[in-house]
Amino acid sequence: MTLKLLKEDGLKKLIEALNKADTRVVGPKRNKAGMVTYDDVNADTELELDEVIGRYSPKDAFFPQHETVMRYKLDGKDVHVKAETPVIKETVLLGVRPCDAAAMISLNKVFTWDYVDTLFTERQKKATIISLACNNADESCFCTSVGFAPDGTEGSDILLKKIKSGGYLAELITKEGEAFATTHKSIFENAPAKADTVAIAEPTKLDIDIDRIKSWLDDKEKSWEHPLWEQLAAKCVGCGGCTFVCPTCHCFDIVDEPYGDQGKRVKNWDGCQFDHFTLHASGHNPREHQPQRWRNRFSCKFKIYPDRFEKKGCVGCGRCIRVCPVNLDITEAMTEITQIAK
Amino acid sequence: MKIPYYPGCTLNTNAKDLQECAEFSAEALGFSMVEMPDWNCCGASLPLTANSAMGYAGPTNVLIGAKEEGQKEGLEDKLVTLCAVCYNVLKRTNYAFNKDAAKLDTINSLLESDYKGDTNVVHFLEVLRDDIGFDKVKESVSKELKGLKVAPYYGCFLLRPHEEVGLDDPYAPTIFEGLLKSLGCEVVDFSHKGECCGSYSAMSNAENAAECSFSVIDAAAAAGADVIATTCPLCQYNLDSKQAMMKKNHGDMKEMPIIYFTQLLSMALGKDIGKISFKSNSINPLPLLKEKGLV
Amino acid sequence: MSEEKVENKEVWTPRIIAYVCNWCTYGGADLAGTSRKTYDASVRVIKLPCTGRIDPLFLLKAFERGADSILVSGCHPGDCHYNTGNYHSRRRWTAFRDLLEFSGIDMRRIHFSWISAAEAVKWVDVVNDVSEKTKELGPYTEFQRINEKIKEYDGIFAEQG
Amino acid sequence: MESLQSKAKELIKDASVAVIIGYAAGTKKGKTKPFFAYSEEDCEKLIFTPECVNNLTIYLTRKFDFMKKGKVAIVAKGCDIKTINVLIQENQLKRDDVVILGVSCEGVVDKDVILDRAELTADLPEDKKSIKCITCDVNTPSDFDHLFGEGVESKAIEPMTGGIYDEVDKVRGMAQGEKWNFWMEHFERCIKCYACKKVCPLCYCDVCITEKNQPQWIETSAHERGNYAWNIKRAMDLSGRCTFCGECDRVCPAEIPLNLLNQEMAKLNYEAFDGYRAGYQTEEKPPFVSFKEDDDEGFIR
Amino acid sequence: MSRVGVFVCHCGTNISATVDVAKVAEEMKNQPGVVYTEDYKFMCSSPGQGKLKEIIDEHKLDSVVIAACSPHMHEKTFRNAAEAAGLNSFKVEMANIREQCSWVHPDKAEGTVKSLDLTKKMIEKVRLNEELDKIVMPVTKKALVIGGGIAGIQAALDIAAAGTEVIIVEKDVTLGGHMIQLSETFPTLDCSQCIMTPKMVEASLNPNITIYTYAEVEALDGYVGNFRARIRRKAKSVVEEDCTGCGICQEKCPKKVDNPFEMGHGKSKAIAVPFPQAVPNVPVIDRDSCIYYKTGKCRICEKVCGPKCIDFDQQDEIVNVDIGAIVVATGYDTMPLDRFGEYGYGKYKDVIDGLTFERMASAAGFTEGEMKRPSDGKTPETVVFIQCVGSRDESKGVSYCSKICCMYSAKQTMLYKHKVHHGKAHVFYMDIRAGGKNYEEFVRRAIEEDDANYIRGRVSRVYEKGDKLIVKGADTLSGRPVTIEADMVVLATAMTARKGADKLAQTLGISYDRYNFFSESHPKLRPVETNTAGIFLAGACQAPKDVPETVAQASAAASKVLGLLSQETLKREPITAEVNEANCIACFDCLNICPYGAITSKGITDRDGNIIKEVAEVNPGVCQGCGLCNAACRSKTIELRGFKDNQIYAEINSLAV
Repeated sequence: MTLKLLKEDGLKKLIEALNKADTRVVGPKRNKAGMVTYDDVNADTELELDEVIGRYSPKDAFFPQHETVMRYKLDGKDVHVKAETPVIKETVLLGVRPCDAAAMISLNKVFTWDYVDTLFTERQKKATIISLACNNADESCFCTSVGFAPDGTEGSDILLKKIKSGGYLAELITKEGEAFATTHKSIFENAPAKADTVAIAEPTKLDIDIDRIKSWLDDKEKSWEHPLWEQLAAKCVGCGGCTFVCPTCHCFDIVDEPYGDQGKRVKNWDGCQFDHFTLHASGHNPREHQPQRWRNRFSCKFKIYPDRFEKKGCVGCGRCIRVCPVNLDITEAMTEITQIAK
Repeated sequence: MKIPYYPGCTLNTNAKDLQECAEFSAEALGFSMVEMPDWNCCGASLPLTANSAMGYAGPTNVLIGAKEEGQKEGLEDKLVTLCAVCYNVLKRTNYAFNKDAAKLDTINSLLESDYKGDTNVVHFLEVLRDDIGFDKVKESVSKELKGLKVAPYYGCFLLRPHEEVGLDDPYAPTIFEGLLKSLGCEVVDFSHKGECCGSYSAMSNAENAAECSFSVIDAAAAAGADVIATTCPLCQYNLDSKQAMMKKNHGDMKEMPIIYFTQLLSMALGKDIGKISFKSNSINPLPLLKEKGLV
Repeated sequence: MSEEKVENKEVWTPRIIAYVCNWCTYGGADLAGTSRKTYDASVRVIKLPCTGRIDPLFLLKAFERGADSILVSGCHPGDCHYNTGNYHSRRRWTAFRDLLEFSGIDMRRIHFSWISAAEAVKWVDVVNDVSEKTKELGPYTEFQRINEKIKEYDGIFAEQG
Repeated sequence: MESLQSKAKELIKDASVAVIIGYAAGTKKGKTKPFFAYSEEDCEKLIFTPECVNNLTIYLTRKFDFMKKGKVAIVAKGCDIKTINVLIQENQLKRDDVVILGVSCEGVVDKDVILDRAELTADLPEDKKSIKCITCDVNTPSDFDHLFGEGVESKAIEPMTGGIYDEVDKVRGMAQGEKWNFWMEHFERCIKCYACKKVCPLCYCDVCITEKNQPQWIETSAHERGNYAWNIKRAMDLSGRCTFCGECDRVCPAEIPLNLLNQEMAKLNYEAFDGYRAGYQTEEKPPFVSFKEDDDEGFIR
Repeated sequence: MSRVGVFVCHCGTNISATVDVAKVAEEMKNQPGVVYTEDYKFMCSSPGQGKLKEIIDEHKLDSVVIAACSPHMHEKTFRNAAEAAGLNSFKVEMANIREQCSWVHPDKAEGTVKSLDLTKKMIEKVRLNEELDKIVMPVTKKALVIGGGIAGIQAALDIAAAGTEVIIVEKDVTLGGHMIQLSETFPTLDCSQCIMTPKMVEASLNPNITIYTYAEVEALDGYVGNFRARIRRKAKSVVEEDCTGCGICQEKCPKKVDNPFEMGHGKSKAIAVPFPQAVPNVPVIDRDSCIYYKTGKCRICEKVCGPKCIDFDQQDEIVNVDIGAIVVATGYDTMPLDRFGEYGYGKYKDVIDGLTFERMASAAGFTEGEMKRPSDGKTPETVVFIQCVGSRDESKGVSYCSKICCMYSAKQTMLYKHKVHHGKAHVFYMDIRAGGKNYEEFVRRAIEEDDANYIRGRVSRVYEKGDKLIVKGADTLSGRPVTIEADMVVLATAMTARKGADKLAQTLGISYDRYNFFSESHPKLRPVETNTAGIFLAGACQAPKDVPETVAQASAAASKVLGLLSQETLKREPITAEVNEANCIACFDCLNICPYGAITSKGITDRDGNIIKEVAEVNPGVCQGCGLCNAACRSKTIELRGFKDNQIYAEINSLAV
């Protein structure tokens, strides 16, 4: 793996270059409400690279919360239908965290599993992910407990590491990464033999064993009706915040929005924590209460994902913990189950 | 008990008798009236109905004064009056303010004050009834006025307009009667206790005023009264001093002494008759009182 | 529609949606007709049994569907065919107006009136006045812009709304 | 909170309630969590600190019947009890169905404020209090079955002034266009997660209007049109009902100032409908199901 | 996909002159769901309606839009026509392109554009219209009349005359009300008893009329056509059926009591009929004054009673009756006079009120019709009548005019003059209100023939002087104060609502005004109806009225009742609210906001009958279809048929630009 060096003004130059090339740059940026989200950046000064992690995941770049899939127009007795083919620009995800980068791989599995969702894959194809290793973690970070690392490389094309004296050490991970560096060779300079990088963050390592968790979940006899679900999740109000901030949650809903004699079919984020997510037309709801819905979310991360996509469903970003209004802490469940499953 | 007292123009002059006896009685009943400093005319002559700011400025100033004095000197939180007209004007001022905050604001801005319309205005009679109690008065009576037939005359100012002044039921009042009973005299009920003495037309049409006064005296006489007791300097003046003029039209009319209720009160409470001044009485009540064996 | 479009449109006519009750205002409008009083043609009447049936959502949706102004009209207090319908709606409107104003809606575009079945003249005056004012104000681009924005979200096809 | 725990145990012991809805220490610094105590040992986990921000009354609504397993006791701050009053007023709850363990409270922490242990014991500084606490006049609950914590003198306040209401007045003061842009900037961020409605104890409908597609009053997409409609509809539905527990504002991941909308409505109701304030009694009919013949109609011609 | 037919009417040239009807018809062809369009000269003409039926049948239309005049004009016409063709009448909508287009927009282009919009709008709506069936309700062919005065009796007689059963509930011990107390009635001076008594008897003999005296309506439920009333018959202590009305008990009863019927003047007994012609002529024991009920001794009446019908242990009896319609005729009270100290009522015996004068003037009254003043029985030489005592007096009384006082004061001056020829009557009045057939003439007669002295002004004071009453007042015409030495003063006191009228209104669920008079449904067009279907008003319980008006209104109410009860079943427009029970969360905003109390709470039970949840339920018999509940419902769980949210939405959406 090649190492390169980004000088202090490297990012500045890079963004200028990308702007020139009319490439979309998405990075951590403080919005009007003062929170950091991943949004279009036009200058390195906008970047908030010291923030532990953005409020939402950057998945929005590939899987927008709201997008039109087709439009229709009534014309007399006929209907004109036209599929949506949005213009998709070259995109660079700059300064996202390794966990988010890894999550993109998991997401890809979902959107290419049976039907290939070109709206997603196109965007992903045209994107280069330049992630930034974490130098600090907060109480909610737990990537190391689920097999990822603050400087993990999975999903990134290039991984940046902060150099004490300024600038970044760039690990070119994929050939796309290599290519990207070559395109911008003036910015990606040759790295010195030894660069003194800032210490990598060390999130608390929790007593969690995801394999044990999975095997417990596999044993439905034991796990399905276990009182644990209610003990933990009865307090859940079903706000769904966790699903919206989660980098691997991927559920969406398709609805028509009429406007006069025309309209569009839109694809909007949905979440398994909403009470109407599984409501049948009959009025019956197989997941009647919040604990069952939360059991589903949990199983999705630690059983369904591995089973179906041989991928981890949780990258330990901790967003769901930060955003939860009732302190429903997924790591609490994981540690407890790890115990139970002993 | 010390109560801020507002004399108004007449009490220190024409109606001194009323005031002196009141002060004596107060003393005897164990409370005192503290005359408030630099008071001004209540404005009786500037009718409130004209609704001019000036009409209210006067009384408001008095009301404020009383409150301040009361607070400064740690007196009762009320204002006592003896003159029915002052009582009427002051009460109606408060009423107007409580009805119409805007009015209060204008006056306050005019006087650069922040009066709330809450000075509690009471008449001497009310103090006797509510603070002292007629029973207590009865106990304190040293000389019962037995055999004296007294017609209690309220006049209009104490009773009307009822909702604004509201001392008592304008058609069946009892407070005055209550006091007189406690003094041991025989109270005569008569139809004109609340009628007007005519003072409003005293200047413009003396004849008519005299007629009004006469009808009052006549009714009292018909009901068998020896004497009419009044609370109001104006009434006293009209009923009393105009009797000569009345005689012209009603030859058969018998003179009737018009006496202040405080004069009777102080008598009963043992004030030496010699010390009671009857300056304001043109019809001297003394002969009658002698006849009744009260002197 | 965006402002530019309006400018190069030679004639723009305002779109005014009127929510009226069946018994009083609708009757008033009928009377205006039978007595051949002419007035501006930009108003479209939606008839409801009572102003009490008018849901705040109706007004919102009208703006969402491109209305430039809205008129709500019913029976004078005490005349309500259902006794108290208009009293209740009056309260609802009091709150809803305040909310719209607070959230930045242009209140010059929402009008309320009591028009009895006899007040044909008032109906005519009110409608003319509303369309007059609306013409002065021009199209409600400020709100319609959020219809515009939506198209931006959707990338291409903007022109097809 | 010794007494709270012992009273709780007592209630469980003599089976006068099946569950106590309260607070327990959270898993992260500065966090507490809603906690359901079914057993006496559970009761030992019950706490009350300035970090107990949640309005637990949401668990009294029907959708949580499944976890009640019998009669319920709830740990409630003065502000939470206002919600209980509205729930009673709106037939969602009978007073006898719940045992109120009232806690006197000098204020809870503002969102994102994390206290050091030291601060927890000391008086909470104003600048760290949730904004709803600035204008709170129910520090000692109005209605309760048992009261805990040394009685805090409820502040005498001039209703609808100070705290959030100053901010409300700021917005009121803006020009129309200003207001519009102000709100559009905020609504633009709405991600339609509906956390605001999910956490609101007064959004107890079985089927929310947002879940109805025929007709589609509220568009599902998170674009300004849909977002505006949703936030307005929500504020309107809470008008005359919202008790300012501030939960919606607290949980909004997009940081939309929902308190502003709700409290504007509260203020309007106070001003327009004879000083009506939701949650202060259970008898009086709420403004929208009652009227006065002489209600103001200055805006109607 | 629906099959809509659109018919555009020319209305002669009324529409076609300023709307391009052909274009409208043509363009609507393209609307989704439209299978047929046509423009036609006169849709409402019988050929037009014929065509409508044909096309419905031929093109299997499932909905129809008629673009023509206002629905207020012809909606019924077309709905009936469509129904005749087998289409549900609620699948027909009208687009108002005449009153709202052709007649008001002279510019043909504009008018046409608008017509297109309006027609399209109604097409969108009608496609979502549901087939609705008229609501059919049974009718109980029996009426209840509350109050046995002239109003109640008249209403009952008229209803009974049509062969319909009717129940009169009177809270007093006899029929007759106030009218039977009156001496002679204006403007004809015929004796009240002579015209009232026969009616009372007629009512008591009529087989279709059941009379409960000494009884009150305690509760009412149900709705138009199907009410159930709970009536409490208070214990009379006399077995009504057995009593012969011989009157011996009253004669022998040792306990004298004041006679309320004589306004407290003449005496009566503890067991008595208020007056000889009482109907039913059955005495009642007044348990508060009867010696036996006080001391446990006496029972003289029991001993002397031939048929042995005294029953001291008699209990109140509850009767439940099912009725289809109700007439409320509870009459009026007169204003208490204690607040008018200036007139000295209660203080001076010879200051009396109008009703007392009526008794004094009545041949059967406490003076056998002779003019004797109460204090000393002297014949009053001078009588002063004061009008508007409490009426038209915001500050002390009521702001309304009691309407009858001008007339009865005039009448009373006449009665007085006819009995005391040398006497003098003075009347203080504010205005003379003598609107009515022969009323003005009547007043003039009082003034000119019976030389009553009318003084326009108020009385400030009445006081006693010797055996005279001094009346001081103002003559505002001459601008002078007047003083009259009178022997008797008669006060024309204001008419007020019955004491407890508000309670009754709440029991019946009808509305009442700030004076507790019952409110009519519409001041001009529905003066006898209340807002509660099936309940009607007669007489002074609605507002002050004189006898002729009362009788007229009573007959009007009766005809309303008969109109209602003549139907086998009641059909009502099905435009009513309906609840989606699955979604209702029972916050009951709808219940609280409904002006008709049409919404109640209902328990949903599981198989074992345990209530699992509570929901709102609409009573279609009571619901009037205003839609308040629909707008109030946060989750749109209660909706108004015919104006459901999706229908309104479709209309708005169709207008999108």
